[in-house]
Amino acid sequence: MEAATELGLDRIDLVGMYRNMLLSRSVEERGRTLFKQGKIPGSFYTGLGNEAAAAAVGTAMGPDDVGAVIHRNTGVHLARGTEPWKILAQFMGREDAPSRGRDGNVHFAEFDLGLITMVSHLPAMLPVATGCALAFRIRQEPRVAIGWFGDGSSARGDAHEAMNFAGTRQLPVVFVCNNNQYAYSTPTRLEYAVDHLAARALAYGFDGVVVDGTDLLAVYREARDAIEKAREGGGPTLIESVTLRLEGHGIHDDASYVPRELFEEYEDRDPIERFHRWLVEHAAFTDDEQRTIESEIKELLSEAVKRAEASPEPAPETLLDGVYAPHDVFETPHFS
Amino acid sequence: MEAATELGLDRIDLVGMYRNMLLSRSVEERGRTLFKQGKIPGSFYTGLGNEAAAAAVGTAMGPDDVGAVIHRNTGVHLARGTEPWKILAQFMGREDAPSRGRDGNVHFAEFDLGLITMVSHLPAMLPVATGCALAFRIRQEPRVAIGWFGDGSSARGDAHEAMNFAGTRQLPVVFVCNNNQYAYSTPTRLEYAVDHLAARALAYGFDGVVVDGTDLLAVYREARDAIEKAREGGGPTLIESVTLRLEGHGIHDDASYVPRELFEEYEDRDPIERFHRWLVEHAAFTDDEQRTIESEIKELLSEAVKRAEASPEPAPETLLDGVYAPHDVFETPHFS
Amino acid sequence: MPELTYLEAIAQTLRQEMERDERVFLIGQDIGAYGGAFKVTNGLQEAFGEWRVIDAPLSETAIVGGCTGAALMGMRPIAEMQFADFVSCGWDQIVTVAAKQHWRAGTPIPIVIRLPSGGGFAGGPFHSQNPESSFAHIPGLKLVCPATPSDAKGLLTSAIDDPNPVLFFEHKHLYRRVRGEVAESRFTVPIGTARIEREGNDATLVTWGAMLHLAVEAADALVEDGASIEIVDLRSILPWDRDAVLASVEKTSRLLVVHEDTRTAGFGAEILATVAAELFEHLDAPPRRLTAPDCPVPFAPSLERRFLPQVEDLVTALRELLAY
Amino acid sequence: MPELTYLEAIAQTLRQEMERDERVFLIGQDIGAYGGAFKVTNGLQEAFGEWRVIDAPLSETAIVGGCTGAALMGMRPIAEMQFADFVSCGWDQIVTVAAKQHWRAGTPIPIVIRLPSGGGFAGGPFHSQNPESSFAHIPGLKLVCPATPSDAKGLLTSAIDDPNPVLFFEHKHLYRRVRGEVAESRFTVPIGTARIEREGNDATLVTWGAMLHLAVEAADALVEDGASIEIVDLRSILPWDRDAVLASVEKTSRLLVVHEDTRTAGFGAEILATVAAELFEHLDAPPRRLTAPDCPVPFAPSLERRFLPQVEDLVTALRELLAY
Ligand SMILES: Cc1ncc(C[n+]2csc(CCOP(=O)(O)OP(=O)(O)O)c2C)c(N)n1
Ligand SMILES: Cc1ncc(C[n+]2csc(CCOP(=O)(O)OP(=O)(O)O)c2C)c(N)n1
Ligand SMILES: [Mg+2]
Ligand SMILES: [Mg+2]
Repeated sequence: MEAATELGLDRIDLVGMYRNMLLSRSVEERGRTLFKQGKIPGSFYTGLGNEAAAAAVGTAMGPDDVGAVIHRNTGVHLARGTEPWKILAQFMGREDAPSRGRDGNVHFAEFDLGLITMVSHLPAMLPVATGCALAFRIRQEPRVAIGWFGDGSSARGDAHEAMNFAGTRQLPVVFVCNNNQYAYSTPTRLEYAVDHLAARALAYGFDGVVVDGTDLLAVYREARDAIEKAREGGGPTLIESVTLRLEGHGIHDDASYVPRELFEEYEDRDPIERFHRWLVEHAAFTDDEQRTIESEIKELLSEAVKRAEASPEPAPETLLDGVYAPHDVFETPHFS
Repeated sequence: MEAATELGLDRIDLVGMYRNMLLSRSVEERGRTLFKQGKIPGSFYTGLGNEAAAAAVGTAMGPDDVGAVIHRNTGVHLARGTEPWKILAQFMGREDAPSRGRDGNVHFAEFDLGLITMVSHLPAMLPVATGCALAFRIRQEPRVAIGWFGDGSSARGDAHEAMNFAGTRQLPVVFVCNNNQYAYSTPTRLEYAVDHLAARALAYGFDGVVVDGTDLLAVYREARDAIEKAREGGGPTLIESVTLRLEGHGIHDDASYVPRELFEEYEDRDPIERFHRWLVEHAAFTDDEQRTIESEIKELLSEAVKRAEASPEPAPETLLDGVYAPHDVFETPHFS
Repeated sequence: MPELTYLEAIAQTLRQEMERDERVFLIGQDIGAYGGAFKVTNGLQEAFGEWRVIDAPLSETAIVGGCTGAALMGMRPIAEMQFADFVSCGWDQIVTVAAKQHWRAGTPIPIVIRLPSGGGFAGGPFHSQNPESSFAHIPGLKLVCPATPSDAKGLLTSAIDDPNPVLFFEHKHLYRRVRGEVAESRFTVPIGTARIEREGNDATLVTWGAMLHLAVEAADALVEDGASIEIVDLRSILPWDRDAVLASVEKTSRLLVVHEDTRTAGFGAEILATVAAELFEHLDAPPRRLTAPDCPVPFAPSLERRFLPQVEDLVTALRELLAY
Repeated sequence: MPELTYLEAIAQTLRQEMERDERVFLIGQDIGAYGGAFKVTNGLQEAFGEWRVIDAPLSETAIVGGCTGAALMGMRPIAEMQFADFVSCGWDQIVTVAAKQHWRAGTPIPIVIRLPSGGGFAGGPFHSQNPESSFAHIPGLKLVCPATPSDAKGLLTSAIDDPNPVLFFEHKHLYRRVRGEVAESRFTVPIGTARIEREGNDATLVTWGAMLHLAVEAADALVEDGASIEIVDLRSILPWDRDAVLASVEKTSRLLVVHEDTRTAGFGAEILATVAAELFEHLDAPPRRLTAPDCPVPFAPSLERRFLPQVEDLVTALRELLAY
């Protein structure tokens, strides 16, 4: 527990993050089932293997901080308070989903909870995250923006421009790389030619750190430090969180291009099991507690499925609503 | 002379590069006069202060190497064999100019001499240079591509994507940054947050070097080494050549935003004078030789002005020629 | 009312809006101490400090994306492209992120991108373009192209007020050449509303930006022929004022669209297509376009004269239209 | 002749051209061992090695710019965008460098960019777009949109032969749904030539890509009304076959353009504008467009059905056109 206490985390926090990871995986597993049942149109993606990193960074964020999420970040949504039924409704393209059926699968975020909806084009939201940080800096607010990206998307110009600009102005932004060793089928050696993407930070005038993304507390520590540093005017940090994508890119992909040994290497580094072991060892986490959480999640999810399925398909005549924001959009209490 | 001999340069080479610098400055000065006389439409840019870097890299290139030039690179054109009258005709927008009046000022290159015409959008030609190197690698040819860029344009995504891709495939390309400390009015501290852009190379998996761009032989050494390394399969290099832009961004700009002290600091680092001193000291360069070159250049330039002025303005009815390359374009002996 | 140049009208608006609304800030290359490539922002950094007039690196993507993020956080960013041409480097951020975000996620993106555009001074292929037509195909964007100092002020104010991404095409050739009365106090010109520059009965000429001034000259010339030309200054390209154009053509039965941008799939096509579909019964002559030809903007003056529509070309086109 | 799917026709062409011409190479994301997101390049890396089938980083700008450079050095590069939508990230390299380089500098840029495009499977706003209209405004580019396996082969062969940058829009929805006879040996279909899918006298329907198949269904339905519809499969958008369209409309006197891309400033506008200007005397009804509405492509099937033109919509539009 000491390591955790040092981080300002009490047992409730720890179990909360553990629950987040379990819930995250359960939501995604339920999504997979729904997809196979033909209830989710289009395609389907999960963050299998990224649960610790998502839960940790999502939890380390302050209440007024904002984040530009990407796919593989279900735990971030949960940490900020998105209800599971909304995520399932999103996958299913329903009217009450965050994107109201206009966009699908992982392309959503609840703005009221401080998250910003991603576009597919990776990593186009990094300049946007930098822009959020710019607003905080201009107004001298103690707020921080988080921008996520993947190992693959690090290759695009948007990553560079966002980081370079953030560096020149030492903006309060933390760049979090979910390095899961693959971009679709492409291994990192074809994406970049350095050992660690964290090295990029040095070229932009801020710090870069590499962290084992399967180790929840380690990620939490780095995220918290980076966020607090940014909040205090210390400028950006690039956190490279190394994991392995534990399945294919999407549900259609069997990941046969990933060497079996690599999967084996990560077998006992499943972030959830790993933190479960830690909790048992250091926080006397009991089987009873585990069962309680599991059954709670089970119930939550069957409720979620019901509620998501109860949400109607978007009405065709609403198609053109909101192509333009109306003039009084900022006067309405809730515009998301 | 020893330093030069070691580099494989004999006296003729050295005087040749010196002449290149003098000619480069003279062509640009003549351009300035023509501009003031109203004979050059649009705007006018020079490479004042960059003469050594341009001459050195242009000379270090092998005959089959190619380069994607930028503005400030008059000496590269001269080193590859572009005749001064063509440059003046280019400035004037005449029919016999490399761009035949379609494009202006520095937007030209003679493809037959191994150079590629820049676009304004900086540094959009870096991915193109990487692509040239890719062709060489695919065909296993011992050729090298050079891609130039400025300190300011290093901030754009194109620089990143070009270098990162070149790194992953260890392509035979040398990236040369003409770091003249300003991007238009913007000082480097607002362009990037590191001491040296050469540091970027480390983030891309190849070497970066910083060189004093006012020291002709130093630049030559780095360029030659990098080019030969690339030719032998050693991959890319980023050369950061540090100079000072000795006047405004263009002729309309008085550079009043550059601190006077900075100009003073560079006063005795004028690359041409500096190499003149070196030649006198180490190669017994005489006043006679100087006078000969000067009068030769003078004559060359008055011929050049005449020839450029004799070239007609492009005929309006040719406007649409070449929007599309004709099907047999590759069968014609010369397509540039 | 005081007379201002087109450029002064823009500069005055920026200053007024910054004074009025703390959320407004400017970002672009060399816009601070230097005052911008065209000096539109001259003096503003001195007045508002370097966190409200921000010198950006050479990074159009970071500039546009940065504006989007700042807007999401409640600011009202105004970006300057050094030349409109360079907006191609921010294309993805504009069309993929900013244009679609409200429809997809319900979050408005109130940003303004200022684009010094247009040719006429040997700027060549990359300092002379009018890229409005490419963006006109992107739902979610608003595009304005003021032709007069007063409209420049009124439309810029509206653009800043607007909760959507607005591309503000300011024609470089008008900066110092066009003067006009501009009310000192704040006012708006609604986006999406055309202006009847001059009433007429014999033909409708629809145009925007710098071409408006050629249209006036051409219409003057036609007066000698005894013809009266109605000139519709479209002002906004997205949304465009269909009603005003249709009403005018319904009256005159003849249409000529003039634009400085190139022809194929240029915005003139949309106007002709709409008029042909909607006013089939009312047309007395085929609707016509007069535009730049399909090639990059040339540098050499001899070529650029040929490229840009000239007053004589307008006069000829109008005469042909009337003679049909 | 063997029957192939649309996808097989493309795959076969890539293989044949690579066998025939050493200068041809492929570059894109996940196109190597994985065979591409749609498996179009399956097996090609095994056959030709990793320097002829190059897995690129997630870098559309490096891919397009890299192709331009390689083309300048004598190669014949073919880039794959993983989805057509992502071409927005290579926009500047295409419109600023590749499209203008021959006109500006005399150096041809023979590159092909393959763009899996189109909707119909809940791909949402970023995996369903038909971005051809934005590019149609850029002189120097060629754009092709094959609708059949045979045209896919013939046009891809022509694209590879062409000394200009060609954007090859391959419709994802056709990949495995459309089969047809395709000659085994190499052949070309000229870029810029439309194909009369079916002759008719009462109206002309111009379309391309996946919409062609809806057009056929709609025309079949109209047969019951006793109406004969001429279907022009445009195949190329830039250059487009004005003569074929004008000849057909001159015969039928009625025009409907159908496209999957959105309406405003979509390429349909160019066709209507041209027809209205050129065939004013020949039209018996206003020229019409049937297109997707002006919004992003929606994800939810209920919305996407509304967004995409449906056979019923075509039938209704044709009936209205004929009834005029
Ligand atoms: C600009 C762009 N090009 C291509 C794609 C298609 N694509 C979707 S995900 C993906 C791989 C992303 O890899 P990475 O950034 O490592 O994230 P991961 O999926 O591995 O978490 C690709 C190529 C895209 N989304 N955006
Ligand atoms: C994408 C893009 N944006 C803006 C410009 C306008 N511009 C022309 S030169 C210049 C400064 C370039 O600085 P640097 O790269 O350092 O080259 P230098 O002129 O100092 O040699 C700018 C901003 C441009 N050419 N390209
Ligand atoms: Mg990855
Ligand atoms: Mg510079």
